[in-house]
Amino acid sequence: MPAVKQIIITDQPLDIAALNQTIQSNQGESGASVIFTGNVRVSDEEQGLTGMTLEHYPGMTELLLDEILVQAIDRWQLNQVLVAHRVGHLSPGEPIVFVGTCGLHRKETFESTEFIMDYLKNKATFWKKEHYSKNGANQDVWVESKQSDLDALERW
Amino acid sequence: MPAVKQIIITDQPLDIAALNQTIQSNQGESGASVIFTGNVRVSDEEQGLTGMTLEHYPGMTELLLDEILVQAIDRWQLNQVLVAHRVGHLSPGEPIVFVGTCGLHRKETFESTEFIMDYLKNKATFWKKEHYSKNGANQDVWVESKQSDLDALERW
Amino acid sequence: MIKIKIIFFASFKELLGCSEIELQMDENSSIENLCGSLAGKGDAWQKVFTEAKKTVKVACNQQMADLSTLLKDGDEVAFFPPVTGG
Amino acid sequence: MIKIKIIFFASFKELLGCSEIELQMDENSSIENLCGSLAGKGDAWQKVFTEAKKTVKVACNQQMADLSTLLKDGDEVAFFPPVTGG
Repeated sequence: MPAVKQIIITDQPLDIAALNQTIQSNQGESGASVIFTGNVRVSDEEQGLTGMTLEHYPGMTELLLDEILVQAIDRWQLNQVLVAHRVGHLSPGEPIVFVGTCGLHRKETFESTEFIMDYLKNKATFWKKEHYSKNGANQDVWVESKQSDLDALERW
Repeated sequence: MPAVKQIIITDQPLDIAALNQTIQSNQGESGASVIFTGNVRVSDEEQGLTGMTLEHYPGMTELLLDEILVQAIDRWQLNQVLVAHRVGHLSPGEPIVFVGTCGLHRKETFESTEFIMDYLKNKATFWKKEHYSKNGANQDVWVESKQSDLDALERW
Repeated sequence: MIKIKIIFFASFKELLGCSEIELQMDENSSIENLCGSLAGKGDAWQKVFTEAKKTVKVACNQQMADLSTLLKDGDEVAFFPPVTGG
Repeated sequence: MIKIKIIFFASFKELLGCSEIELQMDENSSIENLCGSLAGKGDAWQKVFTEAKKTVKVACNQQMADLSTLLKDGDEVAFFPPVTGG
Protein backbone atom coordinates (compact mmCIF):
# COMPACT_ATOMS: atom_id res chain seq x y z
CA MET A 1 0.00 0.00 0.00
CA PRO A 2 1.54 3.34 -0.98
CA ALA A 3 2.25 5.85 1.79
CA VAL A 4 -0.25 8.64 2.44
CA LYS A 5 1.46 12.02 2.09
CA GLN A 6 -0.14 15.36 2.89
CA ILE A 7 1.14 18.96 2.87
CA ILE A 8 -0.94 21.83 4.21
CA ILE A 9 0.13 25.48 4.12
CA THR A 10 -2.57 27.80 5.37
CA ASP A 11 -3.17 31.29 6.74
CA GLN A 12 -5.97 29.87 8.91
CA PRO A 13 -5.39 28.51 12.44
CA LEU A 14 -4.19 24.88 12.34
CA ASP A 15 -6.87 22.48 13.56
CA ILE A 16 -4.53 20.38 15.67
CA ALA A 17 -7.23 17.95 16.86
CA ALA A 18 -8.14 17.16 13.24
CA LEU A 19 -4.48 16.78 12.25
CA ASN A 20 -3.86 14.45 15.22
CA GLN A 21 -6.77 12.35 14.09
CA THR A 22 -5.56 12.12 10.52
CA ILE A 23 -2.36 10.58 11.84
CA GLN A 24 -3.63 8.53 14.76
CA SER A 25 -6.82 7.10 13.24
CA ASN A 26 -4.87 5.18 10.61
CA GLN A 27 -2.17 4.21 12.98
CA GLY A 28 -3.38 0.75 13.88
CA GLU A 29 -2.04 -0.52 10.57
CA SER A 30 1.51 0.63 11.22
CA GLY A 31 1.89 0.40 15.00
CA ALA A 32 3.71 3.63 15.85
CA SER A 33 3.15 7.34 15.37
CA VAL A 34 4.97 10.51 16.36
CA ILE A 35 3.47 13.99 16.29
CA PHE A 36 5.51 17.17 16.69
CA THR A 37 3.82 20.52 17.21
CA GLY A 38 5.60 23.88 17.43
CA ASN A 39 3.77 26.92 18.81
CA VAL A 40 4.49 30.62 19.27
CA ARG A 41 5.81 30.62 22.85
CA VAL A 42 3.52 32.39 25.29
CA SER A 43 6.51 32.82 27.62
CA ASP A 44 8.10 35.12 25.01
CA GLU A 45 5.40 37.66 25.86
CA GLU A 46 7.68 38.55 28.79
CA GLN A 47 10.13 39.94 26.23
CA GLY A 48 7.31 41.98 24.74
CA LEU A 49 6.40 39.57 21.92
CA THR A 50 2.91 40.36 20.65
CA GLY A 51 2.86 38.01 17.69
CA MET A 52 4.65 37.00 14.50
CA THR A 53 4.13 36.96 10.76
CA LEU A 54 5.10 34.01 8.64
CA GLU A 55 5.87 34.59 4.97
CA HIS A 56 6.63 31.89 2.43
CA TYR A 57 7.38 31.30 -1.24
CA PRO A 58 4.14 29.82 -2.62
CA GLY A 59 4.84 26.93 -4.95
CA MET A 60 8.48 26.45 -4.02
CA THR A 61 7.64 25.71 -0.36
CA GLU A 62 5.32 22.90 -1.42
CA LEU A 63 7.96 21.49 -3.78
CA LEU A 64 10.62 21.52 -1.06
CA LEU A 65 8.33 19.94 1.55
CA ASP A 66 7.31 17.26 -0.94
CA GLU A 67 10.98 16.40 -1.56
CA ILE A 68 11.58 16.12 2.18
CA LEU A 69 8.56 13.87 2.70
CA VAL A 70 9.43 11.62 -0.25
CA GLN A 71 12.89 11.13 1.25
CA ALA A 72 11.47 10.38 4.71
CA ILE A 73 8.89 7.87 3.41
CA ASP A 74 11.57 6.07 1.43
CA ARG A 75 14.23 6.02 4.13
CA TRP A 76 11.98 4.97 7.06
CA GLN A 77 9.29 3.03 5.16
CA LEU A 78 6.53 5.21 6.56
CA ASN A 79 2.84 4.48 6.01
CA GLN A 80 1.74 8.06 6.44
CA VAL A 81 3.22 11.51 6.80
CA LEU A 82 1.57 14.88 7.21
CA VAL A 83 3.09 18.36 7.42
CA ALA A 84 1.00 21.43 8.16
CA HIS A 85 2.53 24.92 8.38
CA ARG A 86 0.83 28.17 9.27
CA VAL A 87 1.55 31.40 7.38
CA GLY A 88 0.28 34.97 7.93
CA HIS A 89 -0.18 36.57 11.33
CA LEU A 90 0.05 34.43 14.49
CA SER A 91 -0.60 35.29 18.14
CA PRO A 92 1.33 33.89 21.12
CA GLY A 93 0.21 30.33 21.85
CA GLU A 94 -0.89 29.54 18.29
CA PRO A 95 0.53 26.49 16.47
CA ILE A 96 3.07 27.23 13.72
CA VAL A 97 3.92 23.76 12.51
CA PHE A 98 2.62 20.19 12.81
CA VAL A 99 4.49 17.09 11.62
CA GLY A 100 3.04 13.60 12.02
CA THR A 101 4.36 10.23 10.89
CA CYS A 102 3.12 6.63 11.06
CA GLY A 103 5.48 3.71 10.75
CA LEU A 104 6.28 0.22 11.96
CA HIS A 105 8.31 0.98 15.10
CA ARG A 106 9.17 3.91 17.33
CA LYS A 107 12.66 4.28 15.85
CA GLU A 108 11.29 4.94 12.36
CA THR A 109 8.68 7.44 13.48
CA PHE A 110 10.95 9.37 15.86
CA GLU A 111 13.82 9.59 13.39
CA SER A 112 11.69 10.55 10.41
CA THR A 113 9.78 13.24 12.31
CA GLU A 114 13.05 14.78 13.53
CA PHE A 115 14.50 14.55 10.03
CA ILE A 116 11.48 16.32 8.56
CA MET A 117 11.64 19.10 11.18
CA ASP A 118 15.41 19.56 10.73
CA TYR A 119 15.06 19.80 6.96
CA LEU A 120 11.99 22.00 7.14
CA LYS A 121 13.86 24.40 9.47
CA ASN A 122 16.85 24.64 7.13
CA LYS A 123 15.38 24.24 3.66
CA ALA A 124 11.69 25.14 3.43
CA THR A 125 11.09 28.70 2.21
CA PHE A 126 9.39 30.19 5.27
CA TRP A 127 10.47 33.41 7.00
CA LYS A 128 9.45 34.58 10.45
CA LYS A 129 9.08 38.16 11.56
CA GLU A 130 8.52 38.79 15.26
CA HIS A 131 6.47 41.70 16.53
CA TYR A 132 7.46 43.29 19.84
CA SER A 133 5.96 46.05 21.90
CA LYS A 134 8.25 47.52 24.56
CA ASN A 135 7.58 50.63 26.62
CA GLY A 136 4.91 51.66 24.14
CA ALA A 137 7.22 51.32 21.12
CA ASN A 138 6.57 48.71 18.44
CA GLN A 139 9.41 46.85 16.81
CA ASP A 140 9.45 44.23 14.07
CA VAL A 141 12.39 41.85 13.83
CA TRP A 142 13.12 39.31 11.12
CA VAL A 143 14.26 36.14 12.86
CA GLU A 144 17.82 35.12 11.98
CA SER A 145 18.67 31.55 11.08
CA LYS A 146 20.39 29.58 13.84
CA GLN A 147 23.67 27.71 13.65
CA SER A 148 22.13 25.03 15.91
CA ASP A 149 19.51 24.33 13.24
CA LEU A 150 22.21 23.97 10.60
CA ASP A 151 24.21 21.70 12.89
CA ALA A 152 21.12 19.52 13.37
CA LEU A 153 21.34 18.48 9.69
CA GLU A 154 24.70 16.82 10.13
CA ARG A 155 23.39 13.57 11.55
CA TRP A 156 21.16 12.77 8.56
CA MET B 1 6.44 26.85 37.53
CA PRO B 2 6.86 23.16 38.41
CA ALA B 3 6.46 20.63 35.61
CA VAL B 4 3.13 18.84 35.24
CA LYS B 5 3.66 15.08 35.47
CA GLN B 6 0.98 12.47 34.89
CA ILE B 7 0.98 8.65 34.86
CA ILE B 8 -2.05 6.65 33.78
CA ILE B 9 -2.25 2.84 33.84
CA THR B 10 -5.67 1.57 32.90
CA ASP B 11 -7.52 -1.49 31.66
CA GLN B 12 -9.90 0.79 29.74
CA PRO B 13 -9.24 1.94 26.13
CA LEU B 14 -6.90 4.96 26.05
CA ASP B 15 -8.74 8.12 25.05
CA ILE B 16 -6.05 9.36 22.69
CA ALA B 17 -7.90 12.56 21.73
CA ALA B 18 -8.16 13.57 25.40
CA LEU B 19 -4.49 12.69 26.03
CA ASN B 20 -3.43 14.73 22.98
CA GLN B 21 -5.35 17.65 24.33
CA THR B 22 -3.80 17.43 27.77
CA ILE B 23 -0.41 17.85 26.12
CA GLN B 24 -1.21 20.24 23.31
CA SER B 25 -3.59 22.61 25.11
CA ASN B 26 -0.88 23.77 27.52
CA GLN B 27 1.77 23.81 24.88
CA GLY B 28 1.70 27.51 24.06
CA GLU B 29 3.69 28.19 27.21
CA SER B 30 6.57 25.95 26.24
CA GLY B 31 6.64 26.10 22.43
CA ALA B 32 7.20 22.47 21.45
CA SER B 33 5.51 19.14 22.05
CA VAL B 34 6.07 15.56 20.93
CA ILE B 35 3.52 12.78 21.19
CA PHE B 36 4.33 9.12 20.66
CA THR B 37 1.59 6.49 20.36
CA GLY B 38 2.13 2.76 20.04
CA ASN B 39 -0.72 0.49 18.88
CA VAL B 40 -1.30 -3.22 18.43
CA ARG B 41 -0.41 -3.60 14.75
CA VAL B 42 -3.39 -4.50 12.58
CA SER B 43 -0.94 -5.86 9.98
CA ASP B 44 0.04 -8.58 12.47
CA GLU B 45 -3.41 -10.08 11.93
CA GLU B 46 -1.84 -11.63 8.82
CA GLN B 47 0.27 -13.76 11.17
CA GLY B 48 -2.93 -14.80 12.96
CA LEU B 49 -2.71 -12.27 15.80
CA THR B 50 -6.12 -11.88 17.41
CA GLY B 51 -5.10 -9.65 20.33
CA MET B 52 -2.81 -9.37 23.31
CA THR B 53 -2.93 -9.22 27.07
CA LEU B 54 -0.81 -6.76 29.05
CA GLU B 55 0.05 -7.63 32.63
CA HIS B 56 1.90 -5.36 35.05
CA TYR B 57 3.14 -5.10 38.63
CA PRO B 58 0.73 -2.64 40.25
CA GLY B 59 2.57 -0.17 42.44
CA MET B 60 6.06 -0.91 41.17
CA THR B 61 5.17 0.09 37.60
CA GLU B 62 4.01 3.52 38.80
CA LEU B 63 7.19 3.95 40.88
CA LEU B 64 9.40 3.07 37.91
CA LEU B 65 7.53 5.34 35.50
CA ASP B 66 7.69 8.16 38.03
CA GLU B 67 11.48 7.76 38.29
CA ILE B 68 11.78 7.87 34.50
CA LEU B 69 9.63 11.00 34.23
CA VAL B 70 11.49 12.80 37.04
CA GLN B 71 14.76 12.14 35.22
CA ALA B 72 13.34 13.36 31.90
CA ILE B 73 11.88 16.56 33.40
CA ASP B 74 15.17 17.36 35.09
CA ARG B 75 17.42 16.56 32.13
CA TRP B 76 15.36 18.33 29.43
CA GLN B 77 13.67 21.02 31.54
CA LEU B 78 10.22 19.89 30.45
CA ASN B 79 7.05 21.80 31.34
CA GLN B 80 4.81 18.78 31.07
CA VAL B 81 5.01 15.05 30.61
CA LEU B 82 2.31 12.42 30.42
CA VAL B 83 2.57 8.63 30.13
CA ALA B 84 -0.48 6.44 29.65
CA HIS B 85 -0.22 2.65 29.34
CA ARG B 86 -2.96 0.16 28.70
CA VAL B 87 -3.19 -3.16 30.55
CA GLY B 88 -5.61 -6.08 30.21
CA HIS B 89 -6.89 -7.40 26.90
CA LEU B 90 -6.27 -5.42 23.69
CA SER B 91 -7.52 -5.99 20.14
CA PRO B 92 -5.52 -5.26 16.96
CA GLY B 93 -5.46 -1.51 16.28
CA GLU B 94 -5.90 -0.44 19.90
CA PRO B 95 -3.39 1.93 21.51
CA ILE B 96 -1.00 0.37 24.03
CA VAL B 97 1.08 3.35 25.09
CA PHE B 98 1.01 7.15 24.85
CA VAL B 99 3.89 9.44 25.80
CA GLY B 100 3.65 13.22 25.47
CA THR B 101 6.12 15.95 26.43
CA CYS B 102 6.11 19.76 26.32
CA GLY B 103 9.33 21.74 26.36
CA LEU B 104 11.11 24.77 25.01
CA HIS B 105 12.46 23.44 21.71
CA ARG B 106 12.07 20.43 19.46
CA LYS B 107 15.38 18.90 20.60
CA GLU B 108 14.23 18.68 24.23
CA THR B 109 10.84 17.20 23.39
CA PHE B 110 12.10 14.65 20.83
CA GLU B 111 14.97 13.45 23.01
CA SER B 112 12.93 13.22 26.21
CA THR B 113 10.07 11.33 24.53
CA GLU B 114 12.52 8.82 23.03
CA PHE B 115 14.30 8.52 26.38
CA ILE B 116 11.01 7.81 28.17
CA MET B 117 10.00 5.18 25.58
CA ASP B 118 13.43 3.50 25.68
CA TYR B 119 13.38 3.32 29.48
CA LEU B 120 9.75 2.26 29.63
CA LYS B 121 10.48 -0.59 27.18
CA ASN B 122 13.43 -1.84 29.23
CA LYS B 123 12.53 -1.02 32.84
CA ALA B 124 8.79 -0.65 33.42
CA THR B 125 7.17 -3.83 34.76
CA PHE B 126 4.79 -4.63 31.92
CA TRP B 127 4.57 -8.00 30.14
CA LYS B 128 2.90 -8.73 26.85
CA LYS B 129 1.25 -11.97 25.85
CA GLU B 130 0.17 -12.32 22.23
CA HIS B 131 -2.84 -14.38 21.20
CA TYR B 132 -2.76 -16.17 17.86
CA SER B 133 -5.26 -18.23 15.99
CA LYS B 134 -3.84 -20.34 13.16
CA ASN B 135 -5.68 -23.04 11.25
CA GLY B 136 -8.30 -23.17 13.98
CA ALA B 137 -5.74 -23.65 16.74
CA ASN B 138 -5.24 -21.01 19.44
CA GLN B 139 -1.81 -20.20 20.74
CA ASP B 140 -0.64 -17.77 23.44
CA VAL B 141 2.93 -16.50 23.33
CA TRP B 142 4.71 -14.39 25.92
CA VAL B 143 6.66 -11.75 24.01
CA GLU B 144 10.43 -11.95 24.53
CA SER B 145 12.48 -8.88 25.28
CA LYS B 146 14.47 -7.56 22.32
CA GLN B 147 18.19 -6.87 22.15
CA SER B 148 17.41 -3.81 19.99
CA ASP B 149 15.44 -2.32 22.90
CA LEU B 150 18.35 -2.92 25.25
CA ASP B 151 20.76 -1.41 22.73
CA ALA B 152 18.54 1.69 22.51
CA LEU B 153 19.43 2.55 26.12
CA GLU B 154 23.09 3.00 25.33
CA ARG B 155 22.80 6.51 24.00
CA TRP B 156 21.27 7.97 27.18
CA MET C 1 12.31 -16.53 61.50
CA ILE C 2 11.05 -13.88 59.09
CA LYS C 3 7.96 -13.97 56.88
CA ILE C 4 8.38 -13.11 53.18
CA LYS C 5 5.61 -12.48 50.65
CA ILE C 6 6.65 -13.70 47.21
CA ILE C 7 4.85 -12.80 43.99
CA PHE C 8 5.29 -14.00 40.42
CA PHE C 9 4.41 -12.33 37.14
CA ALA C 10 3.81 -13.21 33.51
CA SER C 11 5.36 -16.46 32.24
CA PHE C 12 6.70 -17.32 35.73
CA LYS C 13 3.24 -17.13 37.23
CA GLU C 14 2.06 -19.56 34.52
CA LEU C 15 5.05 -21.89 34.74
CA LEU C 16 4.69 -22.16 38.51
CA GLY C 17 0.89 -22.12 38.49
CA CYS C 18 1.14 -19.64 41.36
CA SER C 19 0.85 -15.87 41.65
CA GLU C 20 1.72 -15.41 45.32
CA ILE C 21 3.02 -17.43 48.28
CA GLU C 22 4.37 -16.75 51.75
CA LEU C 23 7.51 -18.36 53.07
CA GLN C 24 9.25 -18.46 56.45
CA MET C 25 13.01 -17.86 56.16
CA ASP C 26 15.87 -17.66 58.63
CA GLU C 27 16.94 -14.20 59.78
CA ASN C 28 19.62 -12.70 57.49
CA SER C 29 18.55 -14.78 54.50
CA SER C 30 19.39 -13.34 51.09
CA ILE C 31 17.36 -13.51 47.90
CA GLU C 32 19.82 -16.20 46.81
CA ASN C 33 18.79 -18.27 49.86
CA LEU C 34 15.16 -17.62 48.96
CA CYS C 35 15.74 -18.89 45.41
CA GLY C 36 17.27 -22.03 46.94
CA SER C 37 14.17 -22.67 49.03
CA LEU C 38 11.85 -22.01 46.08
CA ALA C 39 13.85 -24.31 43.79
CA GLY C 40 13.00 -27.19 46.12
CA LYS C 41 9.25 -26.86 45.63
CA GLY C 42 8.99 -29.00 42.48
CA ASP C 43 10.18 -29.48 38.92
CA ALA C 44 8.89 -26.18 37.49
CA TRP C 45 10.33 -24.31 40.48
CA GLN C 46 13.67 -26.07 40.06
CA LYS C 47 13.73 -24.93 36.44
CA VAL C 48 12.90 -21.27 37.14
CA PHE C 49 15.09 -20.84 40.20
CA THR C 50 18.19 -22.70 39.09
CA GLU C 51 18.37 -23.13 35.31
CA ALA C 52 16.67 -19.86 34.40
CA LYS C 53 18.09 -17.92 37.36
CA LYS C 54 20.26 -15.74 35.13
CA THR C 55 17.30 -14.26 33.26
CA VAL C 56 15.02 -13.97 36.29
CA LYS C 57 14.49 -10.38 37.43
CA VAL C 58 13.83 -9.77 41.10
CA ALA C 59 12.46 -6.84 43.04
CA CYS C 60 12.32 -6.38 46.82
CA ASN C 61 9.62 -4.02 48.11
CA GLN C 62 9.09 -2.76 44.53
CA GLN C 63 12.74 -1.81 44.03
CA MET C 64 14.97 -3.81 41.69
CA ALA C 65 17.17 -6.12 43.74
CA ASP C 66 19.75 -8.87 43.20
CA LEU C 67 20.70 -12.23 44.64
CA SER C 68 22.79 -10.70 47.43
CA THR C 69 19.96 -8.49 48.74
CA LEU C 70 19.22 -9.37 52.39
CA LEU C 71 15.63 -9.95 53.46
CA LYS C 72 13.78 -8.72 56.52
CA ASP C 73 10.44 -9.59 58.04
CA GLY C 74 7.47 -8.53 55.89
CA ASP C 75 9.42 -7.97 52.68
CA GLU C 76 7.61 -8.33 49.34
CA VAL C 77 9.81 -10.12 46.82
CA ALA C 78 8.73 -10.31 43.16
CA PHE C 79 10.16 -12.57 40.46
CA PHE C 80 9.52 -11.85 36.79
CA PRO C 81 10.96 -12.24 33.28
CA PRO C 82 12.48 -9.28 31.37
CA VAL C 83 9.82 -6.63 30.76
CA THR C 84 8.09 -6.26 27.38
CA GLY C 85 5.70 -3.30 27.63
CA GLY C 86 5.33 -0.22 25.47
CA MET D 1 17.62 39.58 -24.96
CA ILE D 2 15.78 37.44 -22.43
CA LYS D 3 13.12 38.51 -19.96
CA ILE D 4 13.55 37.48 -16.31
CA LYS D 5 11.00 37.74 -13.53
CA ILE D 6 12.69 38.48 -10.21
CA ILE D 7 11.00 38.13 -6.82
CA PHE D 8 12.16 39.04 -3.32
CA PHE D 9 11.09 37.68 0.04
CA ALA D 10 11.16 38.63 3.69
CA SER D 11 13.82 41.16 4.76
CA PHE D 12 15.03 41.60 1.16
CA LYS D 13 11.57 42.61 0.01
CA GLU D 14 11.51 45.23 2.78
CA LEU D 15 15.08 46.44 2.27
CA LEU D 16 14.48 46.90 -1.45
CA GLY D 17 10.89 48.12 -1.07
CA CYS D 18 10.04 45.75 -3.92
CA SER D 19 8.48 42.30 -4.15
CA GLU D 20 8.79 41.66 -7.88
CA ILE D 21 10.41 43.22 -10.97
CA GLU D 22 11.12 42.20 -14.53
CA LEU D 23 14.49 42.72 -16.15
CA GLN D 24 15.85 42.28 -19.69
CA MET D 25 19.19 40.49 -19.73
CA ASP D 26 21.60 39.42 -22.47
CA GLU D 27 21.34 35.82 -23.66
CA ASN D 28 23.56 33.47 -21.64
CA SER D 29 23.55 35.72 -18.59
CA SER D 30 24.18 34.02 -15.27
CA ILE D 31 22.63 34.77 -11.91
CA GLU D 32 25.94 36.49 -11.08
CA ASN D 33 25.36 38.85 -14.03
CA LEU D 34 21.82 39.42 -12.80
CA CYS D 35 23.13 40.33 -9.33
CA GLY D 36 25.46 42.84 -11.02
CA SER D 37 22.55 44.50 -12.81
CA LEU D 38 20.44 44.57 -9.66
CA ALA D 39 23.30 46.03 -7.57
CA GLY D 40 23.25 49.09 -9.85
CA LYS D 41 19.67 50.00 -8.98
CA GLY D 42 20.41 52.03 -5.85
CA ASP D 43 22.04 51.99 -2.41
CA ALA D 44 19.87 49.28 -0.85
CA TRP D 45 20.30 47.14 -3.97
CA GLN D 46 24.06 47.67 -3.88
CA LYS D 47 24.09 46.49 -0.26
CA VAL D 48 22.02 43.33 -0.85
CA PHE D 49 23.66 42.26 -4.11
CA THR D 50 27.32 42.96 -3.31
CA GLU D 51 27.96 43.21 0.45
CA ALA D 52 25.36 40.65 1.55
CA LYS D 53 25.78 38.43 -1.52
CA LYS D 54 27.30 35.61 0.51
CA THR D 55 24.18 35.16 2.65
CA VAL D 56 21.68 35.71 -0.14
CA LYS D 57 19.90 32.54 -1.21
CA VAL D 58 18.73 32.27 -4.77
CA ALA D 59 16.28 30.00 -6.57
CA CYS D 60 15.64 29.68 -10.29
CA ASN D 61 12.21 28.37 -11.29
CA GLN D 62 11.63 27.29 -7.68
CA GLN D 63 14.78 25.18 -7.52
CA MET D 64 17.76 26.27 -5.42
CA ALA D 65 20.41 27.76 -7.70
CA ASP D 66 23.78 29.50 -7.42
CA LEU D 67 25.65 32.40 -8.98
CA SER D 68 26.84 30.32 -11.92
CA THR D 69 23.33 29.21 -12.94
CA LEU D 70 22.59 30.36 -16.50
CA LEU D 71 19.31 32.12 -17.25
CA LYS D 72 16.87 31.64 -20.09
CA ASP D 73 13.89 33.58 -21.28
CA GLY D 74 10.94 33.52 -18.89
CA ASP D 75 12.90 32.29 -15.86
CA GLU D 76 11.63 33.14 -12.38
CA VAL D 77 14.53 34.04 -10.09
CA ALA D 78 13.92 34.50 -6.35
CA PHE D 79 16.27 36.07 -3.83
CA PHE D 80 15.77 35.55 -0.11
CA PRO D 81 17.59 35.35 3.23
CA PRO D 82 18.21 32.02 5.03
CA VAL D 83 14.89 30.39 5.91
CA THR D 84 13.47 30.55 9.45
CA GLY D 85 10.22 28.57 9.43
CA GLY D 86 9.06 25.75 11.65
